[in-house]
Amino acid sequence: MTDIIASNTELRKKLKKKSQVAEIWRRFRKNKTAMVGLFIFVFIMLVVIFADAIVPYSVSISQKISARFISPGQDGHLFGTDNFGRDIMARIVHGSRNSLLVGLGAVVCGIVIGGLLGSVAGFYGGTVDSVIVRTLDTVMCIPLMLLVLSIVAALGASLVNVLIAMMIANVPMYARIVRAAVLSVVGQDYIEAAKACGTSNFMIILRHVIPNAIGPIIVQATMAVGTMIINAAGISFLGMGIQPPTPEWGAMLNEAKSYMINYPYTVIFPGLAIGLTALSLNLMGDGLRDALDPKLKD
Amino acid sequence: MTAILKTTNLKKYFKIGNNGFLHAVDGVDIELERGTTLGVVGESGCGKSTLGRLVLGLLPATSGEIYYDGVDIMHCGNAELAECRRKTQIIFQDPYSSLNPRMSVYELISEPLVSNKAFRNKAERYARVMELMDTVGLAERFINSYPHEMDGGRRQRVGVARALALKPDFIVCDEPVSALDVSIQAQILNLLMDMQDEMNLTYMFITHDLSVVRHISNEIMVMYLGQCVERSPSKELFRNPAHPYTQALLSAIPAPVLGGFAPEKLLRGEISDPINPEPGCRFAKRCSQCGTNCVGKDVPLEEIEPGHFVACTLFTQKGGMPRNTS
Amino acid sequence: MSAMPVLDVKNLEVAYHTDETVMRAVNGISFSIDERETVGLVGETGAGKTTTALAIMRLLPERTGRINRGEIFYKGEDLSKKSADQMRLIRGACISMIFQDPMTSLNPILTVGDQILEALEIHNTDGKPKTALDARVDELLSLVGISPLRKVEYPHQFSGGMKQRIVIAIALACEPLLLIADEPTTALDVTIQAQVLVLMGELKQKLGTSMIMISHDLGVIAKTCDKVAVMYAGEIVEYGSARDIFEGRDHHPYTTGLFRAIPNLLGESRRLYPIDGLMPDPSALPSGCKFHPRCSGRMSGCDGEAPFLFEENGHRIQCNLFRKMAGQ
Amino acid sequence: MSRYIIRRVFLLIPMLLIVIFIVSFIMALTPSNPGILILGERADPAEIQKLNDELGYNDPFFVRYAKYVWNAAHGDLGKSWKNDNPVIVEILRRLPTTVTLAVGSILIGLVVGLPLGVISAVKQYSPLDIGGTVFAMILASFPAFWIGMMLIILFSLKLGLLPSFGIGSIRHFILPWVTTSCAFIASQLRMTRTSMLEAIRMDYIRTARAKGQRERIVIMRHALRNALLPVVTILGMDFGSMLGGTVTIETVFSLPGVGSLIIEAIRMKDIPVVVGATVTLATSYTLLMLLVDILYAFIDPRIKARYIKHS
Repeated sequence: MTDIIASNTELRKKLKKKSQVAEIWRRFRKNKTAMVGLFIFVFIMLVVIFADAIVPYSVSISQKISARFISPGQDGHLFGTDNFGRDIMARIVHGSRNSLLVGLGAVVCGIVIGGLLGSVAGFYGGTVDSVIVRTLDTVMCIPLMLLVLSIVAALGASLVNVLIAMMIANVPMYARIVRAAVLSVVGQDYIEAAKACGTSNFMIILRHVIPNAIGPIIVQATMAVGTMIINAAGISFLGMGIQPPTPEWGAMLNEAKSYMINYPYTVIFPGLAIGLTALSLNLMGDGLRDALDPKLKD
Repeated sequence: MTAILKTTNLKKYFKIGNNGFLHAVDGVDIELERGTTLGVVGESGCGKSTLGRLVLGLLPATSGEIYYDGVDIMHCGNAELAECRRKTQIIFQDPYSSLNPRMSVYELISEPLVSNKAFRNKAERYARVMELMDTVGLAERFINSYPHEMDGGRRQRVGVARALALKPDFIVCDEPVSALDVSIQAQILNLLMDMQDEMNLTYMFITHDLSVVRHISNEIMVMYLGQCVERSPSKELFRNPAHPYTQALLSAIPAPVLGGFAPEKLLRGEISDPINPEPGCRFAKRCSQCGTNCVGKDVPLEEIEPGHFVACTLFTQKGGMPRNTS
Repeated sequence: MSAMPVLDVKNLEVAYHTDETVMRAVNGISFSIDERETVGLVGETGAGKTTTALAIMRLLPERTGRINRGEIFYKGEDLSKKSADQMRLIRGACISMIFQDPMTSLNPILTVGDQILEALEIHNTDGKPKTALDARVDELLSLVGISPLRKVEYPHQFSGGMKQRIVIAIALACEPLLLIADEPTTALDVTIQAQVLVLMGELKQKLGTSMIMISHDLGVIAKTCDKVAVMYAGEIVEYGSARDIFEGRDHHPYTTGLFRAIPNLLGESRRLYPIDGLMPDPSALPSGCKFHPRCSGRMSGCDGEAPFLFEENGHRIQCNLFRKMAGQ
Repeated sequence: MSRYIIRRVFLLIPMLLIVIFIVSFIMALTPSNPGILILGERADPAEIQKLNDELGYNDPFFVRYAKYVWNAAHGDLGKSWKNDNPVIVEILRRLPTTVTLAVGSILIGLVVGLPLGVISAVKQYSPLDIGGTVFAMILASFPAFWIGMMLIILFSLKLGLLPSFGIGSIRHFILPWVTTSCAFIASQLRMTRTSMLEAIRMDYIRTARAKGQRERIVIMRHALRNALLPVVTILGMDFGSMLGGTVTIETVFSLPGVGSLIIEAIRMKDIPVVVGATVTLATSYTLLMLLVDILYAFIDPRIKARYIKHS
């Protein structure tokens, strides 16, 4: 048996293991609601990417008083026009970039910082853990929206500042998510087994903790993006987020709320855009959870 | 011949609540010669698994000494410690939870090799993994399987292969067959005995099942609430169990022959936690032969036959002969 | 007193149907239990022991488990034809069950007294007053060796062995005719196991209960059973009195293998004798005799038709090796 | 048990110090000038300077922090810079609206969400379950303030059934209640379903069935009571988020609650109100969580035993 000395390419062929990603995708694909979510999300992403090809940015901000409140479907305005005569569809298309940017950005940055804190706390335990957890718990006592709003007030209302505020305000939540995921892995026997065979802490984190903890984190993160988009819209809705005339879904609702009595469509479409985006992310997250954990299915 | 593993007065206390200490391992002496097997037997909560982790350095001891091959591993340099770590390995009870579900058999078996940088190139490492799989009786086709795709017996073979990967001298087997069916259990026990004969391995075999250790052990240590109550060569222990607890343990095993238990030999009560225990025999509360000497001060191990040690007041009076209980 | 058995299982077949596969867990088993008798079901993981018990109790997982064929007669009445509500009244009152893990089989948020009382209340058909039921709870607790004063305590305040005693008290609360014990001592330490087994034996004697004892441990079976069914891959490969199984001369090769594989306390040999190979996958069972791929006495034809059923004074062995013997 | 509670209440003190610190720190970064706020844009700069000195606004941050904590410890949360009212009065005036809104919508969430969650779990994978979870998902995906606007358009403007703003009567609260309860229905349903699914798989459920217990009682007495812990947690957290998180709803329905008090104060840079109100909310949130923990002990005797042991 010892004379098997193979070349590297040969080895690679022999050690071609079944991809677990493919297995997860196979299970995910069978979940109809999750696939609907994926479909909507891909559509939205296409809109984000090809926004300029669909309609030029200038259309979304050019004001034309003579074309105020054109009903949906008339004069080539699919979703109608708003109080400044701007095409609502163009504003939704270009607003998608800002909304998704804030949502994704807040979650990604939050996960990186919170993840670091949470994994350090979860992996090392002891005093480090209790100090971090106590502090984060305290921050979580402050209502989230108020924390975000006061940070935005301190920094000044702008897209970047809303992103920063949401990121900071959500760090405790992500830290908790990551800590819980790490803790559930660290208690496992295979971590002790890895320690016993001499694997370094770094390798244990890299090869054991992360691959096993990442699943639930991805699920939670997917769903958190939806929540962040809703929260960001709420801040803009209060007039403290992204400032006009920059198109953003929440800000559109804020501008339109005075006219909703006579022109309901001005609030319906931006709201639907927010809702569908969040819905697609939630459906995907739910499907991912099931696909990652087949144990729940029986 | 020097002992490969020697511990003196080894202790491990866990803090419970504000001022409680759980005496998980409380003053255990071990001397283990190369190529032999020490069976450590006891019920759940007797500290046997903690003992296994202490001698491997997976848990820091509260006090006492551990010498591995003459090296004091509680006070030696990192390099020596790393060398000891490489030569001492463990096989876990539950092969399902002790194998990372996201790693294939190849990755699992090669992990100790990678972690210890045992081979310079991949081809050599691959050859070693193949060799190990052959040794433990795993067919080549499982090389890319995941643990959940295999049955318990094969999973435990992966566990054995991992333990053997670095050519260790000493392996702690922590209930390696308790989670397996009888027919598979026999396969793994035979495998372990073959490995021992081939590689001159030393085992510390931890189990709750006396019948399992009988086959594999040269010497058996019976533990009760963190302490060793009896230590003896394997055959002698079964022929002449001295401590009342050992006797009770033996008579409680249901042998596959007809006929009921002897109720008079059954133990009363249940095991409790050794939190801040009082001095004295810890078995006294359940012992049918408990006398006034049994409480108040600790009972040391005494040699009643060559190599046969018992910690019981029944044997402390007259040089090894049981005291008349009436 | 009639000669009718308490329980008579005939040709029972149970399968679990999932989206992708059909797991054939029990494949045509027959056995019967007389009054005051204990029948042991012994076999390894996946032999179909627990499935058999759940099928008798009609507690198979609703979505997947299904009785495909066969009858289960309880005192002459076919349980598989009972309505869900009729069956509910039989469970607990006529047939009860003890599960493997005492740590999880008691509800953590109800006192143990309440959990025993619950069993009594459900089957309190003749409207006994509450005080009588309370007195019965005390009586049951003393019966299993627990002070009645402890009935107000919660399960987490008891040790494993104590919990299993409480589970036994619940199961025996209504003095059922049949008790199904599914690995009742597997989760317990060996000294506690002995205590619980002795207790169960005494209570059975006192109450005149019949019992099905499910275990993977031939030792436990030997200590408790009158009749034994050795199960393999959903079939009873050998069935007979305890004497037939433990002291008889003729055995199914699997039974022989099982006995040889047990580490024993007496023999001199160091090595053990495992059975080669593994339990077959219940979704892809081998044809013919289910044991033939692992059998050392395998002959041509073992993989074809169903194996020969040898029978002698109630000792049944399902194996082609005995075809010759029967011919003589 | 009571010792445990007392210990938990004492732990509030360091927590409040940190909360005050964080909020004061953020507000200190916010450009503001109380003198101008109080005296008006056209006041004498010297007067403004004098007033700022009196208010201690020109002191270093830590001095101001220490003073604030000292006063707060004596029950004085300061006065609003905008109208010179004590902050505590401002808060108490707004609190009833917020609490009414919170209690009502939480109750709707519980009454609708919990039974739906139980049914979903019991009939897992049935059309009812799939419908229920998708319904919950949709409710959770649309911003509450938008749902509120849609309800106003439908019930107030088109059908003219309900008032769309103000707090005159109970009818004024119907739309806000329904609006905010959407998210709670979703969270209660999902949490109940998840923890029920877990509870139903437990061995003691099988024991109860083996006793011959009715399926309905098995679910209600054995499964649901054990599944309640996470549900209670979510309930407490929902309630907590309601206290400060309904700013947008209060805006849509023009309700004078604590949320809108804070947002107005943030806009005006009325720092004493912002800090005072936030501290009040954080305290209520923590007390609420303590209440949840105490409730645990009544649901689960194991937790009660742990509390007693650690106190």
